[in-house]
Amino acid sequence: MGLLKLFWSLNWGARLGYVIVIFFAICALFAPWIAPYGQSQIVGDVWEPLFGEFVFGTDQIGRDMLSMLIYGARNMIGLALLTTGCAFGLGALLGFLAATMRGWVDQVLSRFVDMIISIPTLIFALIVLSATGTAIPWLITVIAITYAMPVFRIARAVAMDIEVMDYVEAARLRGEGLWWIMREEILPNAMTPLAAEFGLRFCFVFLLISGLSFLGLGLQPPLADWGAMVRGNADGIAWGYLHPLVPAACIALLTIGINLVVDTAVQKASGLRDDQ
Amino acid sequence: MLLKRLVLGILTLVAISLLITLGVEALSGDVCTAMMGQMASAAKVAACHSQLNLNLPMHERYLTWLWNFMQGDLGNALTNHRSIASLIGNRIGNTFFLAGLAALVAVPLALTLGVIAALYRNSFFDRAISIVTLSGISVPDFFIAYILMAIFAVWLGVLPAISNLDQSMDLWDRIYISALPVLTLTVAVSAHMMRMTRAAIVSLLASPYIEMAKLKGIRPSRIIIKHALPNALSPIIQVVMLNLAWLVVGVVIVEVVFVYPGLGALMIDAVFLRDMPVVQATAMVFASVYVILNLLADILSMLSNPRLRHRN
Amino acid sequence: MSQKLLEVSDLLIEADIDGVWKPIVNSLSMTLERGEIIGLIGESGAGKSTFGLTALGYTKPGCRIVSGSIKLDGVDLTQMKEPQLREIRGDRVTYVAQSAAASFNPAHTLFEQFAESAVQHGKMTMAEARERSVELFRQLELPDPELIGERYPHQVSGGQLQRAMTAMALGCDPDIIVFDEPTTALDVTTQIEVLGAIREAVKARNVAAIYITHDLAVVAQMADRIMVLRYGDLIEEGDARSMLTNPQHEYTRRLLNVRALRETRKGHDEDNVQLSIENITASYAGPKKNVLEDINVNIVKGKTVAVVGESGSGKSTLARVITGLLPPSHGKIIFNGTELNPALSMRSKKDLQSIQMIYQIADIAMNPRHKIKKIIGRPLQFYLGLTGKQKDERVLELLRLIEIPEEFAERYPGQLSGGEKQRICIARALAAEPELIICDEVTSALDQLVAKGILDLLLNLQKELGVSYLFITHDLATVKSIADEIVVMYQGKVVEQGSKVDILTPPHAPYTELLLSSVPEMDPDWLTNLVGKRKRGESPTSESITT
Amino acid sequence: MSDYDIKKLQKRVTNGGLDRREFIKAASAMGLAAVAPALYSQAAHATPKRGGTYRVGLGGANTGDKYDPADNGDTFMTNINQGAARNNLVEIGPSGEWMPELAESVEASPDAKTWVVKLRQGIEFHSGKTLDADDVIASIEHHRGEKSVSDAKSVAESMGKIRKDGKNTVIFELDGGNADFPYLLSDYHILIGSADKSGKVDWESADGTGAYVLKSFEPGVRAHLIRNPNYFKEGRGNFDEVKVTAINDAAARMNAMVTGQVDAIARCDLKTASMLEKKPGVSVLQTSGTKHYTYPMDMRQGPFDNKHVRMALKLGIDREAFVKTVLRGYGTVGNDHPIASSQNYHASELPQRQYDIEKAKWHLKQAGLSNLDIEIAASDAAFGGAVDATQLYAEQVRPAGINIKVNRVSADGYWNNVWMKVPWSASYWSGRPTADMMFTIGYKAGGNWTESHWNNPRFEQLLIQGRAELDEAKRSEIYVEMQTIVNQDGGSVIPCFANNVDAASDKLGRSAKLAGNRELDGGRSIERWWFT
Repeated sequence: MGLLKLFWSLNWGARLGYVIVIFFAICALFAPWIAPYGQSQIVGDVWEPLFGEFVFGTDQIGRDMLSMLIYGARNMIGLALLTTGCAFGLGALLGFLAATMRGWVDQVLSRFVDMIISIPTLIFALIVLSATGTAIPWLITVIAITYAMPVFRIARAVAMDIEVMDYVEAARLRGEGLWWIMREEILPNAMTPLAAEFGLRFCFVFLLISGLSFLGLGLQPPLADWGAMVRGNADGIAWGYLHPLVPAACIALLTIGINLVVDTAVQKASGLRDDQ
Repeated sequence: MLLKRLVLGILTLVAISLLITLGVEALSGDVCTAMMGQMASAAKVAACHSQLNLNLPMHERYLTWLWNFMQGDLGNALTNHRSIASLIGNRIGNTFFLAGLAALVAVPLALTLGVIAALYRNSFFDRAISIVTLSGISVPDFFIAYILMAIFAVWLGVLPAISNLDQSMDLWDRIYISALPVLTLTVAVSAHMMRMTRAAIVSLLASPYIEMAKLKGIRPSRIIIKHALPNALSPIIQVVMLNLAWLVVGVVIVEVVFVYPGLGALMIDAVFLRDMPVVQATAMVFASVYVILNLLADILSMLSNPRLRHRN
Repeated sequence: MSQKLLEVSDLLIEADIDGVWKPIVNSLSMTLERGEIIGLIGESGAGKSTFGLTALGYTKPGCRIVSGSIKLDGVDLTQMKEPQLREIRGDRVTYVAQSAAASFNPAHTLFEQFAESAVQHGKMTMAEARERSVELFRQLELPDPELIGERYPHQVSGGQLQRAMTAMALGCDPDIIVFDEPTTALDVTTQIEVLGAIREAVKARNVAAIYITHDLAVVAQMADRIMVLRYGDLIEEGDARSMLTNPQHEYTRRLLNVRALRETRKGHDEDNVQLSIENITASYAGPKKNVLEDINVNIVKGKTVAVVGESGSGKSTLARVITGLLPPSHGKIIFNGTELNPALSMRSKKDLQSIQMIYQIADIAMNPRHKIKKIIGRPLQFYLGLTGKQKDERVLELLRLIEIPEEFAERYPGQLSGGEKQRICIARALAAEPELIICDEVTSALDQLVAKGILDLLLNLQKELGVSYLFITHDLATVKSIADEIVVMYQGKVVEQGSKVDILTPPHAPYTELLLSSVPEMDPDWLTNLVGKRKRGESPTSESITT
Repeated sequence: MSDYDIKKLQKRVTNGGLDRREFIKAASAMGLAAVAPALYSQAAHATPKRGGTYRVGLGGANTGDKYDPADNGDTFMTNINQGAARNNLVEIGPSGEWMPELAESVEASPDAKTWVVKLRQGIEFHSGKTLDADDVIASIEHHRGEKSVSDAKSVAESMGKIRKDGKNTVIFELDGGNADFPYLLSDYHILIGSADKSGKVDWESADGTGAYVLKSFEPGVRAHLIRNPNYFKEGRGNFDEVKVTAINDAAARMNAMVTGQVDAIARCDLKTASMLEKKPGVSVLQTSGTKHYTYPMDMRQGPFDNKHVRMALKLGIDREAFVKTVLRGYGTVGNDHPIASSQNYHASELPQRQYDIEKAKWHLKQAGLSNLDIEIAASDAAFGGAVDATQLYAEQVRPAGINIKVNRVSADGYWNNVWMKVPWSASYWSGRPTADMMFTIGYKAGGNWTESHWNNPRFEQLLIQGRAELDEAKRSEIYVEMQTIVNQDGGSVIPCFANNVDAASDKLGRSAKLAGNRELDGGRSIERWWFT
């Protein structure tokens, strides 16, 4: 009841966002019960038409697109959450550290990040994943490291601004340690800008994974993955097969949903801090 | 200050070259096994090693490379023994041509859209453009490429599907043949720049000087363009530079899809082939672009800010 | 029937506060004659700015006019569309903002901004605007009136910016200028000069003005008529002189009494020195740019030392040196007989605990994401090792001590008023059970009545707990009410120091004299007299100090 | 309507899909009996014409590509080198038969141990130098010896002692008899370059005898060739200029073809080839060749050391569905041996293995297993769509109680680190022109590329016998038996033979029968085709 009331108090954009995110979350959580077929099961001919026997048709080897999308939601959202979480954890930690410690720590970390950023992402992923293999933990590690770099820069910039606030100085004067300052003073106040970034980065994970699948890296089959679904069917588009549009639309929809939700959350958070 | 940044930049380059060396060395196989593929045998690999001086320890090869590199000698590719300078020469030009063209279209477009969105913020137009750009951001670039190819090359037949740029072409032909990759890249980068432009402007709208301008009876469009935009330039420049860097460095997939002879595809090939000097040379180009653009962004930010431009 | 220039009647304005529309201006009315200056006075939240801005037909984002009318020469602004309003704004009605530094666009020169209104409204050509700017800059006594327009805002001092903004407001020969606290952000000595210049210019051009301020003494110098507002209601309205001499309302009387001098406390006890600053020299960037030079200050246990000075005097740097944030390049700090380590990171927990600090702006001195209970509880836990119930009870005890309701423990700083926030900061300092508290401009961001409350609280606490204060301030009123001893600083040096009585009784050092004379008094003729005195050389001016 | 249909029929004639009798029969059925023969010859007997710029889009290009044929392997370089700029001593004809190219004749001694190659006279290199025996010897020696890193090292080394007999004769003395020796000379590595005085060939000069002279070459991007006016073959090398563009992305190749940016492409994207067929002005060309996909198991280790397990896995693949889905019908089912139906000595009597889950279960039971969990490595480096294909296989075999976990591995380094290193993986063979070459390279015990690590004594014995046997009937018998052994006992699941599927503009003329040994008319469209 309370939740419902809260929901109706939101503006239409936020409501739409929540509907989208909850929809995909349900797909992700209950995939095996919702999906009509298995994610790797071959159910028909190649590229059966959309809205025929199979709602979204079949893919390039005859699997049910709808089922793959539903399982894909589970695989991708899970993976993206984990990866983005790690990226933000790492990036924010280092960013805060650089901003709080300043001096040579900041110099070393910043130069290191500059260095990693200036290596093309795909090449970096290619080199590391070729050496380690594409097991999911490695995939997560590589993407997390890649995305931790821009997060570092944002976190550092934000933390620099917070760090000059009197309450941080007050904590220093109290004799608080580094960890407290980072965790209790900087982190809660950096959440808003970081959250806004989280929304976008979350979706970039899909892109990077699909980019990796272009190079034959990426998620292991038979795990369905939206990026790979776009990739696998993409060549059909020039010939009037609209199949790749469906997973692409899913990625776009989720991106929009998550960003709408994040936007509201950010607005709310910044409203709370505002005095006037 | 600038000098310090420059020195740091050069140190970064050296560090990257070392990192790349270690990374590629850590990969299984080397240029010999990679070239021979299915056809490799121990004897042949050994022969190949001695031909290419791969028997030397890694640090020795690295230092030799570094020494030559510092003297401007990029060396020869291990695979086909062609001079790397000539191998990447045209491609650098092509890559910059593509990036430049895309930037020429994307930057004004993104800035204009960003300004308009900020001006009519929360209107239907703003929301629509926000959703369109979010979709643009979230669709993989190769897919944008295929869609544009389907529409403009296959269905409408007005633009070429592949962009096999040739040195003998004149400027107009080059632009025509690069149209689709430029469009693709424009879609890919505009969204980000446009959103950041809008955000940077909107974040300033609560400033006292914006309120002052309103109270001076200035038109909203003039307020945005004349009062907010100049002060939002610094973050916008940063984002533009980041995207420019991406246009040079991150377009491998677009190159492959449109058969555009750029540096990205060369680097991927070189990594696959473990052709270390080529990997190094391309990595150095990319890293320099990044370092230089960063430096440029800082200089421009400084110039855009009267506080830093006119120090008293 | 003669038409009033501006006639605001029964104006009701609401603001969106957390999604609920609440009235912030309650059916106020106001009339303004040509050439008349009306003063709007009140504390923050009184609705004075919101009300004053309606003369431009403008409401801040998140506010709306519900009912009432605003007639400018008989034309109702509430009925106008934006484009029509734009024609009026910046032309017939102009605005001078509180902080000129923030309200000038940093990206354009002063002249560009001066000319914008006039040229955009089609009133002048660029060349005409240039002539006009020189004329007005000269009238407002800006240095180098021909060239100052080519400067960017950051290249001009705060007082000059405020004058330039007044010149800009006068540019189109408006009917009305709205001054929104134009001198609040300035140092006292600068304030005088700006006030004088504004008054001259406005009077000379017979422009009507609405002057918004929280400072009764200031408004007394400027206004013909005064409206006292509180929580969106009109408290009292009347002629400036009669209001100062004969306030009708209790609230107005309290505003007037804020500046009453407190009793002088007796001289200090030399033997019981708690903190001794010896020969301190400090700088941020190398020995050539010393911010502090050879400072010596003693603080006696249980007493208050006030460090007075304007911005740039080095008084805040002194606090940073004492707390260890800025290790001095020379000299030492002795606390209870032992030398303190110059660097913060090397000091013991005990040392840190003994010296606490309260900041100027409570907003940024408290983590907005922590509840009050955590803010006060943390030093308890950190220094005293209190946890659980013990800690919670001590937090409540401290809240009672600073006269804040206990249920505030569960709130966030953002939900508190300015005065309440500053009290929480005091509680946080007290929680550490310190021996010395450094108060850095703790009242300067507060309304006068609230500030008075805070000072009272600090004094009571001192009596009860025997804690010493180092009071850093630019406000001589504060000094008068709280200090036992006064240190006057100017450009990094101590110009005069001694007991309060010694310092406040003539003869003064010239700088002290300047400071003291610059404090506005509740006398409508004070400014006129002072300007006269200064012109005659009977009272020091900023120029006479520097030379 | 009928006009369209007859055009389609003619197109099939031109592409080599219909012979005269079939065409006339089909055309008569449309009521065009009277004009049918004329229509046939219109389609079949187009004569080569000179001129034009041929633009061809090829995949398999790499920025590390070089002129040296020792390293050539993929479409792009072989089409340029073997197909345009240089020649072999021996060429493979449209039906897979060998015929002399630079050689005038190739003749064997009765034991097939000594082969005498006589060179055509008066052939000039692009540089003007005249071809002689020294060039041939230097070119072959390039691939041999300790320092050789050539992909054709083993082929070249099997050529025994080479010596010249006068300027125009080269004699090969093999260690053992080899009836298929001329095929070795047709290998795309064994191209003839011009030797300098020290007996070395400067491959990077690109100097060849071929129909075209390389004007410019950017590795991994493009090559530009112009006609060699002194070319020695009649009716070949018809285009004035040839522009070869590297298009590695299959979808991009297809789009380039559709939009007319190129006149022909090699290797259509099978997924969309059927759509391309419907496009007017474009023909999709199919030739059945020797290209096949394999799933080799390491027979040295369990569970693949068990014949029943191997049989269960062979029975668990639905070949028809595999061809339909993976090859989109552009291929034929395989029978677990590497000899294509178009090749000599194909064992046509050998029963085609069918998809049979019950039998697979039975074999699994015989192996003492009720179910089986195994892992297979796949990458699109093995063959295009290998990951999808392998997943399809995994789904097909699942009902038999066999769970195949498809491990997608990086394309990078696949052939070095995965293939033949893990117990089971996906693999690909372009095939060899003769049964002997195929068996020798892929199935001989202890061979470098014996991908299943197989060792069958009877097979080994037959291999030696067959090679030296000049009697066709006996030879056929031997090879059929070998195919049967591989089919029954071998370690590779061979589900299909993939056709070469290329596309070409209808403006291009080509002979009625296309060679199927490589893509695009045996990799020689540049040399053989013309604009009509």
